[in-house]
Amino acid sequence: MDFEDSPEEAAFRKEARDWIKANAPHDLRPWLERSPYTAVELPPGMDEVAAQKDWQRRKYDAGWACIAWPEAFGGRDASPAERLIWEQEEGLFRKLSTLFLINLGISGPTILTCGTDAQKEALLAPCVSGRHVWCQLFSEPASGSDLAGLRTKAERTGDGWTVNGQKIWTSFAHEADWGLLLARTDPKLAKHAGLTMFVLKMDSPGIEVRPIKTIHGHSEFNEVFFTDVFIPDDQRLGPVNGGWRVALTTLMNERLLAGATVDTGFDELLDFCQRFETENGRAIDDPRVKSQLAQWAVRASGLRYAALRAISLESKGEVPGPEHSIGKLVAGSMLQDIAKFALDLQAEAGLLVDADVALYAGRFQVMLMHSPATRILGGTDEILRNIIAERVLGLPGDIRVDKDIPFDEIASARA
Amino acid sequence: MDFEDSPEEAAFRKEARDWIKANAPHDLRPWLERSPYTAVELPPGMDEVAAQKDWQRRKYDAGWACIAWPEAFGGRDASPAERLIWEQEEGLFRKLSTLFLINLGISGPTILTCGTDAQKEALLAPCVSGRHVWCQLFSEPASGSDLAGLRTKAERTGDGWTVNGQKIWTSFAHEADWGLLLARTDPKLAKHAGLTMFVLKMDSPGIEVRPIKTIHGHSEFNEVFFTDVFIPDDQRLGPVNGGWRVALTTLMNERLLAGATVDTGFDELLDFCQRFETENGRAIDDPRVKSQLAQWAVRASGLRYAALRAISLESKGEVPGPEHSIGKLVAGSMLQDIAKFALDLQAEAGLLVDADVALYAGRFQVMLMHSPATRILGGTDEILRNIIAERVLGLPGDIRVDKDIPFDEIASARA
Amino acid sequence: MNFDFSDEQRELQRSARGVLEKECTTAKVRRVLEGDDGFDREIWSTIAEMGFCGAAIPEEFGGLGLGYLELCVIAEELGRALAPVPFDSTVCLFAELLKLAGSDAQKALYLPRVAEGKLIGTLAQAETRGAAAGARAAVSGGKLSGTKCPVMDGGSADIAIVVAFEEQDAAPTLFLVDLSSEGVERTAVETLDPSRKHALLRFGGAPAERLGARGEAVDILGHVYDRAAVLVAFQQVGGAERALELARDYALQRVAFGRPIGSFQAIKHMLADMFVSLTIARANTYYAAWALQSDSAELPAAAAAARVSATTAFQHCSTNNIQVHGGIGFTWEFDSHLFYRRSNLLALSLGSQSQWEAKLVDRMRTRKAV
Amino acid sequence: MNFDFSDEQRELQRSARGVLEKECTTAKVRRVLEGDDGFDREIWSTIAEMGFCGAAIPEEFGGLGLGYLELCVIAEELGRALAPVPFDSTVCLFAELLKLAGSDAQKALYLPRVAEGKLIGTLAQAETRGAAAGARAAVSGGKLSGTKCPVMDGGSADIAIVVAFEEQDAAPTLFLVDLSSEGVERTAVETLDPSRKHALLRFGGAPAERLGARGEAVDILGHVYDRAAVLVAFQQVGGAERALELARDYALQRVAFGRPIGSFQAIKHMLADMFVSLTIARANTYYAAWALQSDSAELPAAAAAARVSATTAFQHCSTNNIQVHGGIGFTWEFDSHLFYRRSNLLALSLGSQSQWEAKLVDRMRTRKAV
Repeated sequence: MDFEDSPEEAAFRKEARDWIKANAPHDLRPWLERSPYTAVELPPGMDEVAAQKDWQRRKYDAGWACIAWPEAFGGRDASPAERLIWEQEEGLFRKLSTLFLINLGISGPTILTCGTDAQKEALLAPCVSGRHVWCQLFSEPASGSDLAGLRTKAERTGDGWTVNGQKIWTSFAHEADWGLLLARTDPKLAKHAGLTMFVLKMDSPGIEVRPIKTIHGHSEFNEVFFTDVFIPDDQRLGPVNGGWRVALTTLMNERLLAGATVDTGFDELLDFCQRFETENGRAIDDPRVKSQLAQWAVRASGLRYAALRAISLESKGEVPGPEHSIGKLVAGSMLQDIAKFALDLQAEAGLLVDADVALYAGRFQVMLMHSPATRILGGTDEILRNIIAERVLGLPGDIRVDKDIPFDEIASARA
Repeated sequence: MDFEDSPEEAAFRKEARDWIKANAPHDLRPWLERSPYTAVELPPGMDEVAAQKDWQRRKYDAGWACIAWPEAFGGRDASPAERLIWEQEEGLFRKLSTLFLINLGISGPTILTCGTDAQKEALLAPCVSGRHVWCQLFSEPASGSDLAGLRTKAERTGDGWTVNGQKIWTSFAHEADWGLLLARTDPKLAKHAGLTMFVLKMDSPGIEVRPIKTIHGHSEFNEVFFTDVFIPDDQRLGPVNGGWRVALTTLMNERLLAGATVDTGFDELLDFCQRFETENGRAIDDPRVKSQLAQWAVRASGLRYAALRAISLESKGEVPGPEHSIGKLVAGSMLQDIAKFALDLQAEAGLLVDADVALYAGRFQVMLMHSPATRILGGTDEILRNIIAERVLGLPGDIRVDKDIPFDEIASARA
Repeated sequence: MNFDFSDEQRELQRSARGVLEKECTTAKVRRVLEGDDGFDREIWSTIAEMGFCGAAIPEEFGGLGLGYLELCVIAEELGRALAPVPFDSTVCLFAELLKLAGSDAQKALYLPRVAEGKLIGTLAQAETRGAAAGARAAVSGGKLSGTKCPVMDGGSADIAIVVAFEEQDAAPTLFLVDLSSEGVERTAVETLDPSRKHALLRFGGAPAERLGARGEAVDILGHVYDRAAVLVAFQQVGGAERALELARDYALQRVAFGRPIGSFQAIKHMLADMFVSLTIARANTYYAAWALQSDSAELPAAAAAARVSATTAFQHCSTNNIQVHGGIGFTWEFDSHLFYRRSNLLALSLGSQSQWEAKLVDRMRTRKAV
Repeated sequence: MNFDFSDEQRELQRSARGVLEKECTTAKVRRVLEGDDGFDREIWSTIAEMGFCGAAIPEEFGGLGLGYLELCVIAEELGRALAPVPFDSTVCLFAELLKLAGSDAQKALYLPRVAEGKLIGTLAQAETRGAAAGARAAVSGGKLSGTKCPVMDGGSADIAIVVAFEEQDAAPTLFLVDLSSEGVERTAVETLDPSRKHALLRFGGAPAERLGARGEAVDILGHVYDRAAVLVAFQQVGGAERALELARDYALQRVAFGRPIGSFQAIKHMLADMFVSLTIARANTYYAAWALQSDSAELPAAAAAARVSATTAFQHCSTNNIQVHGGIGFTWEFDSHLFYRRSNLLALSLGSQSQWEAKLVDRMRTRKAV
């Protein structure tokens, strides 16, 4: 057990640190520090897409774009510990790769695992270098938690497929060059059995992207509508009707590549409580505040060390467990509770959101409005508890009334 | 809206108060005050059963034993508000009727509703007067939450029934003269359909009662074993195979007669926090303590007023809702949390349970050990949430894999 | 003993609900949320015409002279409908302050116009410590200087009751300030719930008339905050109940894995817990309504209990309403966020939950001193 | 970087678990729980023979001279088995106090016998405020007077380290007191978990030998409590994991409504939340183990975080283990209450959760001063 670097790790860390020092856009640091959560806010007039593409390209050229990947595809076969070190050293600048979360966490690994040689050849380099932006076309209005219940159809036409339907919660769809699409190719089969995975160009005729306005006003989410969109068959990823297995690979990758950092809001709260003067002195001196802080502190540190432990297990060749599920499950409601707690300390001033009149630059107000999404996106709290119960503790799955029934019969029952 | 007595109510209250003043065993007051929860602790050498029978008898003779019942059966047709007033005035002495909880809350009302005239004639007066002690024979080791899954068999023999099987969690089985028994009379029917309700004498040959030792050592619970116990058919309550409907009546009565008082532990905690000196002054002055107290205070008062409101609705002829379920659901975990909170305040001294060295006479230590049972007996937290969700909010029942299947086929699947 | 509203009060509730369901749709709430109007004048007129603004104002001052119970019933319905109107500011705070501390002349001047819905009043108490913080509000020679923020309906109010220190006093006094006077500058500020507008008010020598005795602001406000807390608690209960209904309805209708999501215990139990919170809050608010109506010595503790439990219930129900809805729950287009916003606004607008918790315990302890 | 125990440490864990599963059954735990024996001498001998008592005692004093990581691994297994032995008192407190504050002569006299399992030591610090409260412990002329309660293993310990004020000192000092001396009176006291015995000790002029410098007790205890907190946290994690396993196994086996209760989401999600608590506690204890082993400046904060999270996890898992079991969960005959008792005992025995919460924040804040 050693929470410090070995000599080799220290050398790797130095290399990473030196490169960051010489190459990162340090002038953006204050902007990145201020950017709330999922959003990236840059100086006025700066093109956010261009800035992110530039940083990704620089990393790619120096071999830092996706260090865990094979060297053949732009990586450096880095160990889990090296991945962690890089993450720590890249630090705040990771935010500048937000646009490529799908590229690096979802599409890339899926193509790497399930793509043909030709597909890898054509798609991977621009995926990692950031030349292409990718989006993920999985969720639908009627199938969120129940992903396999999706209805978007892909039907055989000539040497390809014709797609009709609607996707939702698609991040970066406006910027995306390519999409990873899961569609139903045989509604006569049971729901998991009739799905196929595709890659498609987002400028294909028949695609319409509409942004979704969320509770906090701005958002990177979109609805994507497909009307007779054609996909050549060589853009099929994996076998026909084998899409569910490919999707599982994707979702697994998502879990594998999740970083060791999960944002619980605790660091900000601790900082705020150390600075904030209440009627009775510093907030942090109040026993009520202290007790709450301690309860959140151990969750925040626990998640951090659990993620580190997962990396150690991975290093030993063990398959990581559901640490990612736990992190998101705990962090989601913590963000919400912490935001409410901080606003309560601010009392009436807590209801102000304008950054120029709000306390602590209105960060907890932003957190409050973002937090409901955290408990839902990428798996609701309820789905995550099911995952832990079933995959870790070995408890039975929920009773499935829609199992082994042709999809079109469920769908009709539904209407 | 008026939380105070009308002139008629005030007159009734005075009558009750005067009678209590003249007739209650006031010398037992300090003992009753000290008695923890479900237990009744009386002066050494005093016969607890005799003392309780005596009090019940005195109330019966003066018409206070069961005031909500019809006059014909020893009651005074009291209104819901009068019931509440009596409960408030009897106060601490209600504890002295603990032995008759089943008589008054379960058996009596069930016989009143479902019994033949002959059964009412024979059984009700001694039930209310406390001459007979009753017990309830419903739960079984393999059917707790799933009550209708019970296996104790009653088979036709001559002019009666022969019972074999086992019951559990039977309060007062040792003292009981009579029992209310739910048994399976036709295992070929679906599980709810093959049950029949009986009353039986607890001194019938073939009954064996074994006390259950619980986590807190002493307990009023028992296991009851039946070996070829004969019950004459005129002790059947309601139709053959109609027992589930009778049981529902019973359970409904249980809810109706639950008092307005639910013990959450809050009053004791508030009292303790006002007296207890910590390193930093009175516990109640600590902001952490204050915040916790407030959160529990509103639950305690909320439950109290919700029960009062249920009584008002009942007065207007409306059927009371699941207020009882809510009370037990909230109180169960509150007792546990409050006990832990108080022990935490006591720090190392909190682990002492001997009344002569423990703080606050060890009451919170007793509460800690009793509280797990509160969250389980009479409906687990989980069953209560289901009741609220289904009966109040109209949500669907859980998926039932054992519905409409002959009981003996489920049972075999089970083994 | 009767722990419920009377048939007449229930009838009032039904008619209020009927009107608000028709007039105060969430589309109207959104219009204020997304726009610059201070509040919805149509709804406000309707409410005023039904006598809601003056329900608890004595007849001699142009009100209906009904009791607080009627006002509680109305408040619950306004809360349920998320009504974008200056009810809290004008009816719960301004009018109550006048009733308690105003001279007969002041009451005669303002209360009839409040009852008619013609005058918007508010209370300007908070002084923010954010970037806009300034010197504390002070009155000298009848002129008020200082900054107040956030002020509910500060942008559209005709008049404000301002808490300020007169000359070198150690304790503050209440002042009536006409917001159309010279020396008043208003700036809109955005809050968690823009369907209820707030403003920053800057006073630079605005004429101020004393309300109540000099140095008595703290005492007067204490009493009026208790009253307002009960009325706001009813709004919170109304909002919580509606959020729970929306969640329940959606759980019955939305299908996943081939069945309604409301058939999964995770959702069932979440909704059951919301109902428990609501039941506890409702019971406490009823008791507080009685204490308010009967001017009972129980009011301070009862008001705090109502406030604490209603804040908990509304936040709980509005938050889990989003969770039950899943992804669409946090879209702008669905109404869930309207309840989430309002619940978080009301949790802060009369002082924070932790402040009320402390008040509750201090008051219980006074009551039940050992 | 390696955030896990080594293969050798895992091997030690496996062998400890194997032995304890065989030797330290819950039947043995019950024998102590229900009887008057101070602890289970057979299990204690076995543990001592395996070197567990002296794992972290230097070789020169008869120990194995292994590190704290090994002791953590052992502690986890003892916690899992609810071992009814004086490990906390003798190994985590007495031996650690000696190691930190003892003279070479004191170490040489006692540590080898601790390592052999031949000497039971304890710490007598708390002075109850209950009915048995007396004057605070004081030493005058080398003689100790006063009352200590509760003292872990106070009934069977050979020797105690007693916190007492020497003469008129303002700060207390530690003293070694042979409990077989004249002037020591012991009374068994019952606690939440009688499988770990406690006593009330009355000292009436018992000979006392100073341990460490005069007036340094607070400082020494502070350091040793941090070490002990880490070791107890491992016991709590071990107990929590076992309670979770028992709950999970029962949920798979118990059938209601025609299916295993573990197929109901209410139970599944309850178990998932227990697993989350456990995972968080385990991660914090691992970090604390590293800080302890490497004598890092992180130890004070890490120990407090381990303590707080492990207390939460064990209480959470032991409580819900009963809930999953339903009725039989609170019978004497089922083992659930053994875990419930131990979790509540350990939650208090090194100071309360709220005290550790305050320590944690005070230490984090020192570390990350703004």
